[in-house]
Amino acid sequence: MNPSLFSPEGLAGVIFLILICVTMIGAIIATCTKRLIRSVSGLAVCFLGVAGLYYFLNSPFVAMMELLIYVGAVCVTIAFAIMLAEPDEAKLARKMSGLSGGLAVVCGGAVSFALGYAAVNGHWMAPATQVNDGSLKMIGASLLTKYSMVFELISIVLLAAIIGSVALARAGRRGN
Amino acid sequence: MLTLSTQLNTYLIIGAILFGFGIFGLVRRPSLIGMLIAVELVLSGASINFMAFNHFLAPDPTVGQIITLFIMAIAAAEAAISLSIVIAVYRNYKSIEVEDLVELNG
Amino acid sequence: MGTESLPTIESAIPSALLQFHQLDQLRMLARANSLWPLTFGLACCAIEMLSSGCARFDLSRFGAEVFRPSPRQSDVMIVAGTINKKMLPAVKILYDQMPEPKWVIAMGNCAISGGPFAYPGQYNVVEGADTFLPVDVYIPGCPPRPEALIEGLLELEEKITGNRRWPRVKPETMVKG
Amino acid sequence: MDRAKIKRELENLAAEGLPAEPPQEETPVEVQTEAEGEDKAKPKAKKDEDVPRKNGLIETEYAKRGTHLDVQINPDQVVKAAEILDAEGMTLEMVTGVDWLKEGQLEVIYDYSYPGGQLFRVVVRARLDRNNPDIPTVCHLYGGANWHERETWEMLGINFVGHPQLEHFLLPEDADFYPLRKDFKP
Amino acid sequence: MNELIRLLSYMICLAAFLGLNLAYLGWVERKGAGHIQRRTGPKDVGPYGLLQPLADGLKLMSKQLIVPANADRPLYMCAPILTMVPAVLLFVAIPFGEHLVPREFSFGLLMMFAFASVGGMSILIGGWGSGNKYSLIAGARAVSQNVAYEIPMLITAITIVMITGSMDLNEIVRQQGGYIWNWNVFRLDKSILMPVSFLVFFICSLAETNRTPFDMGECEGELVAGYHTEYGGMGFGLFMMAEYANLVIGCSLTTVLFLGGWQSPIGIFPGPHWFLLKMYFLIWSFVWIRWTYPRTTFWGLLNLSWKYLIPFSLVNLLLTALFIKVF
Amino acid sequence: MSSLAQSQLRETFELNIGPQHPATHGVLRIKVVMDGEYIDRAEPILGYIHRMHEKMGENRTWNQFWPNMGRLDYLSAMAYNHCYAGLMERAAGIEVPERAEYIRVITAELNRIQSHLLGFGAYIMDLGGFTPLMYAMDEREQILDLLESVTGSRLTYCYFRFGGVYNDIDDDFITGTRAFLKRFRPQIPMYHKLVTGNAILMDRLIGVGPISADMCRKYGATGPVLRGSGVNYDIRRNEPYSVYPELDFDIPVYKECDSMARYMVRMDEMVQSCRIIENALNKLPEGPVMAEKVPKALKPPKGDYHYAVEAARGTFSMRTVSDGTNTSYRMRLRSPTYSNVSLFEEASRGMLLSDALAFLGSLDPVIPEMDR
Amino acid sequence: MSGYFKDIITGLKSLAVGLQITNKEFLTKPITLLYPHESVKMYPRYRGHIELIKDPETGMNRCICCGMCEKGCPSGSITVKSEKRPGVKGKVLTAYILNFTTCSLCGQCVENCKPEAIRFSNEYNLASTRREDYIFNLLEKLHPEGIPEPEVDPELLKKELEKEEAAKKAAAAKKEAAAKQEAVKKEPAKEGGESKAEEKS
Repeated sequence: MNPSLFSPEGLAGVIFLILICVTMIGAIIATCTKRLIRSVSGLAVCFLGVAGLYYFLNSPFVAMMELLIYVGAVCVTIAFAIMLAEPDEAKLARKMSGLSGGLAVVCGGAVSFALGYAAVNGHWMAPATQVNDGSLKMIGASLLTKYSMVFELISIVLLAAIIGSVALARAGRRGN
Repeated sequence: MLTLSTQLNTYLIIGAILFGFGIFGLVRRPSLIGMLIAVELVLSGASINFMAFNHFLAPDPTVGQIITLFIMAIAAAEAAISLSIVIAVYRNYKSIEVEDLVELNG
Repeated sequence: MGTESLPTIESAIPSALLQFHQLDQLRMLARANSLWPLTFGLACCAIEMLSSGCARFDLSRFGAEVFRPSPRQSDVMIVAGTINKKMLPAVKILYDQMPEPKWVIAMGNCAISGGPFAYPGQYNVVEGADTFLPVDVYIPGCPPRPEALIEGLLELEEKITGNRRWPRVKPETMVKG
Repeated sequence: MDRAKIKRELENLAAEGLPAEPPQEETPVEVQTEAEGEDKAKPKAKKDEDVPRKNGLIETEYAKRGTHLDVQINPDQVVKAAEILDAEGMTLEMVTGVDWLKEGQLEVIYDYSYPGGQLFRVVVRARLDRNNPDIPTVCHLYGGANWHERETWEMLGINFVGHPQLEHFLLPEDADFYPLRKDFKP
Repeated sequence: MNELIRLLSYMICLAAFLGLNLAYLGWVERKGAGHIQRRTGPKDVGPYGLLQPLADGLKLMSKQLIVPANADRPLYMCAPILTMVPAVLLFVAIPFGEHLVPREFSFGLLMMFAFASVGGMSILIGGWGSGNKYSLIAGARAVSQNVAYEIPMLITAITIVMITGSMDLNEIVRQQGGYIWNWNVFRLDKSILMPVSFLVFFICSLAETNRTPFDMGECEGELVAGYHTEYGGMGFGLFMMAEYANLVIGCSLTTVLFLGGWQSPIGIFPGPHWFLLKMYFLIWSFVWIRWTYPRTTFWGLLNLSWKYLIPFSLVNLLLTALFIKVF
Repeated sequence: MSSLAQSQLRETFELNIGPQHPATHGVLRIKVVMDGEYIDRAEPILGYIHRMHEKMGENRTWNQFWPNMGRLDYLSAMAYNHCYAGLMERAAGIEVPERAEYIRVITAELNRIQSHLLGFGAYIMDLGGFTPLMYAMDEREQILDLLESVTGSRLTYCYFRFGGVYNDIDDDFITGTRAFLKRFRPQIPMYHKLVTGNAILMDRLIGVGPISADMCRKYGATGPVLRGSGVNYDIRRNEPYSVYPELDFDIPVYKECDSMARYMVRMDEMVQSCRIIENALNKLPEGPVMAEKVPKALKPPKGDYHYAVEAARGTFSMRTVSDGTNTSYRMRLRSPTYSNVSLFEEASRGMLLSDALAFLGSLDPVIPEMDR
Repeated sequence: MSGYFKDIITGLKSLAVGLQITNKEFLTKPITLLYPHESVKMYPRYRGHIELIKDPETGMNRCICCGMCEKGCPSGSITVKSEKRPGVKGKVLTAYILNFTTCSLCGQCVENCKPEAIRFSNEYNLASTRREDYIFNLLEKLHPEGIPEPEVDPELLKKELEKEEAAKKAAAAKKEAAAKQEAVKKEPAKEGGESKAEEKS
């Protein structure tokens, strides 16, 4: 059952484990550090891991998009936000009271436990009938036919976001 | 251990943990940007679930990917918007801490 | 520090195996041939320093043309010009910011001793960079010719590696004819 | 730029600044043309005694002294003089000071020149008491005076009243001496 | 197992290739700069100064490591490595020859862009981690420049994808086989703007690699030494090496997308030598440009992107779509 | 919006450029308060190379003050020599032989070309282009060779003396200078092709750092800065000294008031200097190069004296107060860059940082001359 | 719109011209002077640190120890040490110390030197790891193999000896005279007188 450590499958398994670790460590850094810039770095690391997971799920396109959008765009944007706003980190650290920390642990733990429980005990349906070949063709075809609505929605959302963010940033400037 | 990548549950649990971390951060972080980071974690936790189900169970292997892409677009848009909100808020209030923003109410 | 009581690595391992000395020499040779100066011009000599980086003299032949504006990336500080009391702390900070190993070249009379500006009763000039920095090479002149700066770098190489690879030049005067 | 007008106005200004006591032998206005340049020694012989120069205007010969008009006025009139010269389009080249230790005075010198086609230079001087060296600033008229005055303050300790930023400039911030004063000893 | 051995040998070869490139591109740059500027360049350290990179490398490695007092220590330490990793990783996907490609990815092109954006993030981290205002500003500038130029670059790449119908780099090269007019630069039958599009891509890759005239990230005139101001020793060395690695990758990508990769211009003897020839010519032109032009300003750079590059690349995209649909 | 929103709206941060910074040509320090990418206030802080020249004037005899003149503006030391020579000749009433004046003009103009060449190169280096500096320095080396063959130094000349020059020029120098002019003239169009016409450079310079003529007047700015603002003012013409009135040259004036105009004034001045040198070489008379009967220990009569010359960066003038002894009572040096840079604070308000540095470079400061 | 394209075309053209020029320069030979391997000769007027001139006839320096260089030097870099030797005309230079680290090469010393005993050397490539290396004793530099003794003129020596004798006699006479007044004057005054006499000789 278990492949040997040095077979390609085994190596893949090792890499998968590493990826899980990367994801988890990234998530921990992202949530537990005091300095925001570190948590963004953690977020980026976490996304690297998640992209690897996607790759294991045979969807390299989504993995690449994950890198391109999350690491290259979202994280950079957040980092910029931090740079521009420069929150007073020492003050923030002081404000994190034990109560809210405890509450946070309870909330997070409860949610992940519930989800995990559901995942493990869920009676999932039979395996997929159609195999994902990992190519872009299928995604492209279905994006433009079956799910064209989604495609349109994405473009509208992005357009709205662009206009909205420009307007917001402008509005702030007018305050001067 | 080495065959974990072929089991649905692994992915689901990872997704759940990420989601949990997201919620944890959301509650714990006092600042807007920190909450934004937590939200991104929540979203990626959800995405992993989608992708996992897509891979192992879905009859149509593209639906999960498309939804994940959709989430990415949403996340990007969200990041852009929140960046501009943060800038605007900071410009006007010199602070991005949630508690200090109560004035937004009135 | 108690080093005598403990056997050193060199003594513990047969010396034929670990030629630390040669390795060290190689390292020194590398350092001597890649002296990156700090872009740090103060006065007249800075122009000659600039000249020596330019086409006619070309410090790059010795791998020393990489003038780094940041002290963290440079190996040798060429103090080219007069240091005065207001500049003194800045020079000190710059020197402190440089990572080891680092060297200092005092270029020009002002950097060596305050030059023509050091007279009894003066109020503002620091009389020599070696009053507060460990200067390795002194290049006199007011300002020294670029050749002298090159000579200074070679001198520094000699100091680092222990031998001189380049010939010595004896000054000659042009005979008009 | 009207040379005659500037001369007239500066003359008036200098005359205003004269003390009320009756004028002495030497008239406040000495006019020297180029022909008279030879006997310049005569009025100078009087000045050789350590008597501070009286307020007044001297038309000097450019080829000998490098300036055309040399006017000494009271310290409180320098702004007025600057206004006159500013209105005529003159530029302030430098402000400097001289420490007359023996006479117990500090002198402030303003060098004006005309940046147009014509050659015209004016020196405005004002003598201050060494113990109380206050003089109004001309920064508001000439932005360039800012640095010059600041330097003069730093070097000679002349206090320019109304200067926006009388801080250390060339010397280190902890310097507590006026190096160009004649009694300065490091 | 064979696959593993193949990968391993590739990795070793790549490492050697990469190491030589990273070391000697610096030498090429200094020597080229020298000759352009009427001087000789490195000369006395080894024959023709060939040992200069070794001396520099050894020296940088033996320098003291200083972490500035107000730096964010972990970020400061991570950043150079993080910059280096994606740059090196990307070499896996570059087809040096028809069969000389470590791993053929069907998403090779996308992968290039994806990992390039990771590099941007690490510059930002380095700039921030140094705890120096200059580094911070320079890092922010470098990254926003990268993001701004990614747009026209991506659009232009999409044009190529439309023409070839593939994101596989090797496939893209394969389709440019035959004679020189089959190269994508000269594919006027697909879009008459193709040469312009090449120019746009070239300029973008100049900007993406942070080279003069677009070296906002390390403009000496304003920001001392840019985002690596506070880095000394090997930290700085890694940043420099990453710069050269990015240079090689940018030029390889341009070669693959526009200049027919390993295809020969005369239709015979295709092979890696052609690829290297084209790539090094592009690298040389980068060096040449660097020592010819002054630097633009940040706003001039954004202007160029928004006023010229993006419109051109968009028009090109539309034209290509039109041509493909019509013909 | 609450009242809180109205207060502290602008977000500024401070940047300390210098004293060791590549853009400031030495040890100028500029304390910049930035509002984002824009400059709120840029205050130059001087004094990092203050070398007490004025105090030394009071401590040294007139003759001993000579070396200081070479070290003020080390790039146009000849003009400074010229000013001091002229000042003391005016004070002591020394007649200078004509040949000496011609030699002074030739060397001073060579020095001016040299200074502008370095200024040009260093300016382009500020803007990120290294190669033009190397080309300019190559030409500059030719000039330095010529001047070195006459004066013995490369940079800090101490060549003029009261009443003449240290030693005569020879035929080698004259032929060398002619050869240099022949070689140098075609270089300027090459610079224009390589640099001035470059789209990137034009984008960086045109319209950057406008200074009006009135602002120049208020701040006492002179030299290429003033002439780049459309004012035709040059001491060589307006306040003729030496043998300039007998020579044939134009004063380049540009009306654009921006950095490009100042840059162009310098480039054109090099051409005009070539003209002056050629002209002076043609008119060079025979004769002695030192006035007779110059006393070794000079004691100019009491009084104060003023002399101004056109140095490469603008009007350099000296005012000395003599008390009849062999040292100066007060020596005041008015350096052109001091006034030129003093307008930086006002003019740079609201500029982008990169533009401000391009603007600062166009003022072509030499810091030791400012600090004195 | 036409302006837009014109901008692009002129801009690209200007960039191309620049590339052409640098390419041309790339292909021409570098002008670098390979300094330690080859070097230029200095101009005769080149100003290195000053040095004493060896008189070709006597093989000695020409310095008359007048101290004009010392006085004229703006930064006090020169110290001339001399002594009177028996049988030698004028003073004899024992040390000519130049502190080159404060020199500004202005040439006042060379100009002030009446007998033209000093000139500028051609040393342009000095560099050393020690600051003391630049405090030259020019006399030693002139005669690296050892400072030769100045020739003694026997006639002059004789005259001087006679003079000395005369002086001694005069001193003795004075002493006697002083001894007579010993009762009045005290010891120290005599000593002072003696030392004055010594200085004179």
